[in-house]
Amino acid sequence: MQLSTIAWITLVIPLIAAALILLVTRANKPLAAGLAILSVLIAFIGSWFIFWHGVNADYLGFDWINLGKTFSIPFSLLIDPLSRTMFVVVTTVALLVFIYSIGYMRDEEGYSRYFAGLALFLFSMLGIVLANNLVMMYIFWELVGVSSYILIGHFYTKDSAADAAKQAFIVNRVGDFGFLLGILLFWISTGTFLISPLNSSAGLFVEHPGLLALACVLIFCGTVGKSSQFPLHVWLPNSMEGPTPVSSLLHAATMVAAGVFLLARIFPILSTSPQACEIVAWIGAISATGAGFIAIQQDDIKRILAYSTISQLGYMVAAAGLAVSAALPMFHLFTHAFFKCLLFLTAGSVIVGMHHEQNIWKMGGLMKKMPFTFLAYCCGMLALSGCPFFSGHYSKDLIMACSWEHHRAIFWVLVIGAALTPFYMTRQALVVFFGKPRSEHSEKAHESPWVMVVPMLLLAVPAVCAGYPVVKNFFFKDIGSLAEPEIPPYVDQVFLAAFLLGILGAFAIYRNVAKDPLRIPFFAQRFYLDDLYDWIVRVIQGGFARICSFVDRWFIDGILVRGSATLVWSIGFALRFLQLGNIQAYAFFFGAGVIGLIYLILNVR
Amino acid sequence: MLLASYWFFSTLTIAFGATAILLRNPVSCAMSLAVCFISLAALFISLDATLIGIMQILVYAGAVMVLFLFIIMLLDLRMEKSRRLNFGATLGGGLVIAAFLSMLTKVILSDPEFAKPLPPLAASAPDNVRMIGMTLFHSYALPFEAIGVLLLSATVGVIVLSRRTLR
Amino acid sequence: MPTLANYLLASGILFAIGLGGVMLRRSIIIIFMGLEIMLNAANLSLIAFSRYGLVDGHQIFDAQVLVFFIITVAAAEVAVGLAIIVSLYRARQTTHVEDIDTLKF
Amino acid sequence: MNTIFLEFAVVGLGIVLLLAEAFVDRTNKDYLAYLGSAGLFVILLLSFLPIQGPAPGSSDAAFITSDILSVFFTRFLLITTIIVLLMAPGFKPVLARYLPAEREGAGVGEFTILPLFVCAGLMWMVSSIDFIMIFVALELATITLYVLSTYLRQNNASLEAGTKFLILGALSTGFFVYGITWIFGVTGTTNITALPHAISLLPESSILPLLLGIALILVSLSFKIGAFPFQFWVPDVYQGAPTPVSAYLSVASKAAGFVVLLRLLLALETVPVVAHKLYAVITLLAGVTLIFGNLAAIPQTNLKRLLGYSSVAHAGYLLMGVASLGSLMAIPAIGLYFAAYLAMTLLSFVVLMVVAEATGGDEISRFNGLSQRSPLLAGAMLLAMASLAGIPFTAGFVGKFMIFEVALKQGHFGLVAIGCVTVAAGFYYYFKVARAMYWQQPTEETAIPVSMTVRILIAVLGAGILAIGIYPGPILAALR
Amino acid sequence: MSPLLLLILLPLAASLLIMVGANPRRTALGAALLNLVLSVLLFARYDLHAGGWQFVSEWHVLPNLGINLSLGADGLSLTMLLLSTLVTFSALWIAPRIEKREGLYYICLLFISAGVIGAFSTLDVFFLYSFHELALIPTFILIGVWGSGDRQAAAWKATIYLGAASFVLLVGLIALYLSLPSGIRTFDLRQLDQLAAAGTFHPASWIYLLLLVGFGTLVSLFPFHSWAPPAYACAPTPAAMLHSGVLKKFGLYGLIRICLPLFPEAMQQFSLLLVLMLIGNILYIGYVTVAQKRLDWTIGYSSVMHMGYIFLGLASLTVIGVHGAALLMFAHGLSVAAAFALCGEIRRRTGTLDYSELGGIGKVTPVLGLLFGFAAMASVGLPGFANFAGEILVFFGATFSSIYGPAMILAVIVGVWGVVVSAIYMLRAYRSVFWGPIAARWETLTDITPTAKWSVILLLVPLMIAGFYPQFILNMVGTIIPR
Repeated sequence: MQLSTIAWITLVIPLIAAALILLVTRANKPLAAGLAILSVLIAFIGSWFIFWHGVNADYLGFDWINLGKTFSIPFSLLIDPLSRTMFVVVTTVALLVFIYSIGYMRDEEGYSRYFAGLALFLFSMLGIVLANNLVMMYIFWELVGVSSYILIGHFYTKDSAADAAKQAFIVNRVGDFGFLLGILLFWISTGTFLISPLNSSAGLFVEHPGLLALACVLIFCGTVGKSSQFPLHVWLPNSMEGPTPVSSLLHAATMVAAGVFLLARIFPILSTSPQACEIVAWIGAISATGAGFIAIQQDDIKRILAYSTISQLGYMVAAAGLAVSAALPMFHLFTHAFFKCLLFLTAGSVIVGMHHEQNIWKMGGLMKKMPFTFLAYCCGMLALSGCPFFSGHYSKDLIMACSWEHHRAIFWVLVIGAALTPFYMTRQALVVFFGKPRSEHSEKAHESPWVMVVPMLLLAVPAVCAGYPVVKNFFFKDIGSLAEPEIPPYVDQVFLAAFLLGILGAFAIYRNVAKDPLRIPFFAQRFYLDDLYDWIVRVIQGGFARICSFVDRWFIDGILVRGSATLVWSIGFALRFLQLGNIQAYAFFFGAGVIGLIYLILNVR
Repeated sequence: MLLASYWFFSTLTIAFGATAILLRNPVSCAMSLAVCFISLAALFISLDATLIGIMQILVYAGAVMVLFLFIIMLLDLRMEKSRRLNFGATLGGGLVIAAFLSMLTKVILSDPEFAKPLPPLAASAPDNVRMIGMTLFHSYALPFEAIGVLLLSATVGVIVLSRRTLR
Repeated sequence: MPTLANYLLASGILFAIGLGGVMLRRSIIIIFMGLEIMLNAANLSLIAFSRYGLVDGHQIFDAQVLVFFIITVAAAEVAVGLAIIVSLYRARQTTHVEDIDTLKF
Repeated sequence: MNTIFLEFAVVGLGIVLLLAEAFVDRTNKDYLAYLGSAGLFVILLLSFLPIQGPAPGSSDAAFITSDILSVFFTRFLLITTIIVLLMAPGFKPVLARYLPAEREGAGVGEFTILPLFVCAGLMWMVSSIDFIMIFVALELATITLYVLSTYLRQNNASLEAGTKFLILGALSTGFFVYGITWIFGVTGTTNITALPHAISLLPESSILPLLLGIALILVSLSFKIGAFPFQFWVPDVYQGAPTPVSAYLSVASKAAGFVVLLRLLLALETVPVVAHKLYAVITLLAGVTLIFGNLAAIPQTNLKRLLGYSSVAHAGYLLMGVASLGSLMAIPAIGLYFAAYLAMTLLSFVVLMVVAEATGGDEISRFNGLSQRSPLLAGAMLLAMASLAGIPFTAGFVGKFMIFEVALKQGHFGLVAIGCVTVAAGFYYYFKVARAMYWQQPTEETAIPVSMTVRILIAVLGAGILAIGIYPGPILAALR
Repeated sequence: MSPLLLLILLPLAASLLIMVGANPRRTALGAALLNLVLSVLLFARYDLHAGGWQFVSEWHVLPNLGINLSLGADGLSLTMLLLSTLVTFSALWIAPRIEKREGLYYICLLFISAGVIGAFSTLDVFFLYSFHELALIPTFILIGVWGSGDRQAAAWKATIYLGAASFVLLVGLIALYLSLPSGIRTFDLRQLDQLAAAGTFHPASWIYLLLLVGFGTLVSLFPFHSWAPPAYACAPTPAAMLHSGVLKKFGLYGLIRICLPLFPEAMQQFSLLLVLMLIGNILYIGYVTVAQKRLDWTIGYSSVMHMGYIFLGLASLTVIGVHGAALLMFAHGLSVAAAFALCGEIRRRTGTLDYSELGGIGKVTPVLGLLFGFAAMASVGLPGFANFAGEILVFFGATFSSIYGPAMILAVIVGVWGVVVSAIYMLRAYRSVFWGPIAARWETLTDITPTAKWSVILLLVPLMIAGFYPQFILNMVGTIIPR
């Protein structure tokens, strides 16, 4: 079998699974799950196979749209080092999450729907990864959006879930607004939206650096939406309303990673525009730190992780903005995929153990009751915090080093973020797993079934060692340089100090407390951004809509349409009163008419 | 002579025409109308239209006016009830009449042809009755036949309309 | 010698009087008389035209024939008209225009 | 065959039927209607034989012509009369109610026969080229129509309608005669075809009196066709007169008026000084007539009266065509419009007559739920209304299409703009009838019986509407 | 017999049969099915390589006026015919049981269908216009008799508005006809195109404005749109489907057929005007839609809004944009018909479409919810549905022509933002109706019937096929471009 065939099969098989589940096996739960897992397994094998072969190719599929010479949108797969690496990451994480889901979703409603959604999600993500042009990417980008909509809204009878799904979709669309405009702008300026030619088209923009920056920033809008960067980050925490495996998939290898992947995809052209890079870097840095601050005051176990995701994505985006190498953000994405997935799976395990209690202040002392979960959690948490010898440390350290090298201000902002991460993760660990049980549920908590535990433990391995140089070289050697820049030694020490400061600070504050000693409403209320957006949507947009509606109803329909109809009607109503019914009146009108007619005929022109 | 008769009869015609529509008693109106028509006939005759003048007296002053009077009597129409004068209508009607007359005058005075004196008739002026008869039955045979149909149709109509009960 | 204009003016005034009768009187009979006056005014004009517009010194008899037709038609019209008025009177006991304005607007 | 034969055949038919009515002792007078229409049908067939005008030089040749206009409208009038005669049997119950009859069927015979004389008069009118002949023919038709309008002499509405028609009609006759007088006085002729030559000989100063004459003629023709501001009799008379008479008035007598107008204009076309004034005035008349007819129809609640206003409105569209006479297609367009108008107006009057008899009134509300009581009647009425409003595939649409075409061709943009507004108004008031028939619930559920004659009438007229609407070619060809 | 004539006559014959007493539903469905099969066959039999007008036949009506009943189809007409027969069949199939005057109901629907089929298969502008008007009275009756809500007002408004607009259109068409030199005046599209292609025919640009207003009103171009939402909201389901899905496309079809080839200069000259109007459609109507509080009104307004995209494709005057517009016509026809079909199903079950009263019914009507989700996502422009392919082409086309002026750039930006707006109202609609906690009184609702389910699927399947592989439509549409 040819590689191209394998690649196509790998891409399409989840879609087929999704369709089959939807059409055929709605009633049969095991079959639905089996189909989904089978498809992801095939995809997993296929992706590794392709990765192993290490080919670089552009597999021409077919012209999705072909208008002759003038215009065509091809559907082709671009296999290059970047997509190969991303390919395996996605399928691997997905495989584990799919398996884990069997256990997690066992007693939930909409079992088949859930697996169909997952398969569709996987299909969409693979499409983004393999797309050879931006339009195709946009197509799958949208599909990712809708799959996330389906999955976040899985418990649609809950108002909060329904709202969160809607919000996620719409906020993503706002980002896509920019993305699509960016594609169009690139197309009109360079005549192409194929990734490879586009990346080498920098020469066309020599005269118009502003145009290039604008196009890049517009594309970046897509990332802001999908990767949940400031100011479009609000949907991600709310998306925790979905089932936890979904969150895990969303936050690790799919959806949010897509944004960063997009940046890596257009990195060659992006990096030629300093202005665009500056904006990208700052958005990333602001998100990294801002989300960290918010995370330290959250009480929901999954929301804390969600904000940490935003924060980590901020690192990746900032890394892309440093314009060093496409590998830099990808490396952090790679390590983050494993440990964040792991963290969500453990959180899911905790939630199942806690009978769907998610408030960390109702937990406590779970270490003994859920030992495996705790073990896996520790791996993830330390990796996320940037603890040396854990994967997160390597990737984050590299980003810090590069930012020191290329952009000192960004570095200092990221350092603050680096201190916040261990702080809130330690807080979470202390509150959830240590101390005494603080509720009935936490007293009765139990370890999860094996089908959930095994994926966690399997994931713990890459979470620990994904950052090691061997792994790094294996996966990233072709993508771009990941060499440590020449930096003074104290930079590393600052980074390490931030880590320690975070951990120790958390220990100092959160050891053996029953409720949160810190009260910072500004952080707890997420900088009031959600309220601000709520206000904008409700008052500004709603007001505008109401004004439009009012104008439509009373001016256009009322005055212009019904008004003119009424006018005609009234004229008719008035005219008919000429018809007095009295012969003399008629004779008079007749006479007057005669006078008028004679006058006209005698005098006209 | 002709001028005098013109002034006399035309004044008479107009005066009685006016009284015919101004008087309140229908019978007086009808009588004025009869006088009006007779003086009109005189005008006709003074214009050498003898036959028409005679017909005018026979048909109009005779038959038609009798019919009018007959109906007025039959319906026992008395003085028109002195209803409130509709000032607006009167004013409007007056204005229309005034405008009509002014335009008519303007038209009549505009054409010098109308100011020419009475041309003399040819010496061998043919017999009026004979000529009308010739014209009517020779040139105007078709309209004449049509008028016959008209009279037939009108007769049927009048019968249908005025019989007390239809058979 | 009276000119053609004299006759035309007289006829015009007569016509206007007839029109005035139609427009101003309320009794249908009188209105009808006004209509007859109008027709007669036209006749006067016709006769005048016939007398003044000589062809080879002969009157134009076409005009007189037309007058003949007009008189005949007028007679028929009066007959039918009066029959209608009689019917109206029988049904409504009125010949006043103001009483017959139920069909309107 | 000589064209005069046709008119005399109609008159003869009328006389024969009068005699039959007098001497045949039958209470059911329906046979008169059938005989009359059969006779007219034969005459209609005869009209398709080769027809010549009167021999040149004969005395009739001065009065009568047999050009395509006259032939077309002669047939038009014959068809109209046939249909109106066939309506008469359906109208019997109303006659019986409002006539002081000694025995059953009294007065029905004359009601059936008089239209024949009207028909003859109108036929003479459409083929005459002399004002005197026109006058006589017009009076023959009009005076008989006075009688027919007043026919229900125990019905106040009919009497009122007749009286109004009489007074205003006579008034218009007065103006007509006065107009002929002036034209004759100035030009020395009453012959329309001789007019252009006579005018060309006139001195400049005589134009004013001539124009006065033409204006007066125009007044009375406007009255005949129901153009604003001489339309006042139309709604009242249509509403009050017996339904077949209203139908006849609205189709036949209007058509005859238009033919005379057309003849006058066609003759004067070669006289620019008069023609352009006439066109300007007719354009204006068309505009105000369109506005009045359509807009004043909007608030109407009585269908018969509404049809009166609609007749004024259609006079407006026709005047649009007349104002565009400069275009070669104008006369075919007007003819087509009339053919359409015949079918749709007569169809609506036929249905109206049946429904009014069954429900006891001719308000639009009487049509409520008609589609449930008689789908046939409702469908026919819907078709008629659609055609009147100008929906494609009906005759009314091609009529309007052609009229708008010639009007645009002649650059009457103002008229066309008014036309668009008034068409919209037309949609409203015609669809009011459709609404009553289809949306509303009937007050009673019983089916309305429809006689075979009426069924045939509906079928023929409906087929006519559709046929003209889909394939108007022959009619256009007949007038080119 | 010409297959196209058969296509037109079948519904008319069926309605005749119903008039004389055949079983209304079965007869109508039979005719519609035959039509569907026939149009699919025609679609498949069309010779793409030859292109141009095929299946041509002609009957003389007024030859010396240049009016002939000539039938023929190219790729675009066949696409629209396919759309028409699909929606007709689906609409007839999904029609609920009618207690009284069932015959009239189906006759009206069949007339609308015959009208649109005729309009899309004629080569003569006169008949193009005429066939379209065939729907006016049936719509009037359908809305007035079987509608819901304030149906009478809606029916009045739509009828008068469309009637008036179509006369404006007629005047424009006549003016176009008259602007041909006399002697070669014709209504034949083929000859008009030839004349335009030869460059000898330059009609005045005010005629274009008349046509734009006329066609535009039929398509509910802002600000001539206010008839559409109430009419759709109040119409009975099949009528709303046919009207919004198919009939409305007539105006666009006319613009593509007549204005694009004959008025290139005028379209250029008034492009700013058109762009402003379509921005009104997208942005302004988009936000009006956001403010709606009922499902039927939301869909009604959304259908008005989406017309803006099609106009954008036309206004771009590029090959890409016109392809996009044509594809979008097809796609929108199917998706909005499906949306109205499901909307009707919901109304039939709940008796209300008010967001404040509904909620959570997806729990008891999962299939209905799923199908509506598909329809909603199609309307939102999700990839996988033809709507997306159309929109993206429109955007590319508009972007291409944006080099000519800032107005087009604005139009592109607004257009892309409109995608966000449509997501806002459509997801809100979906969330308000199907998601959230379910009220007790809806617990007993039954799910969609198999009939309704399959008739909606019949619409959604071609929509998705065209979404996955739009080329099969685009190839057909491409046959109008060779000029």
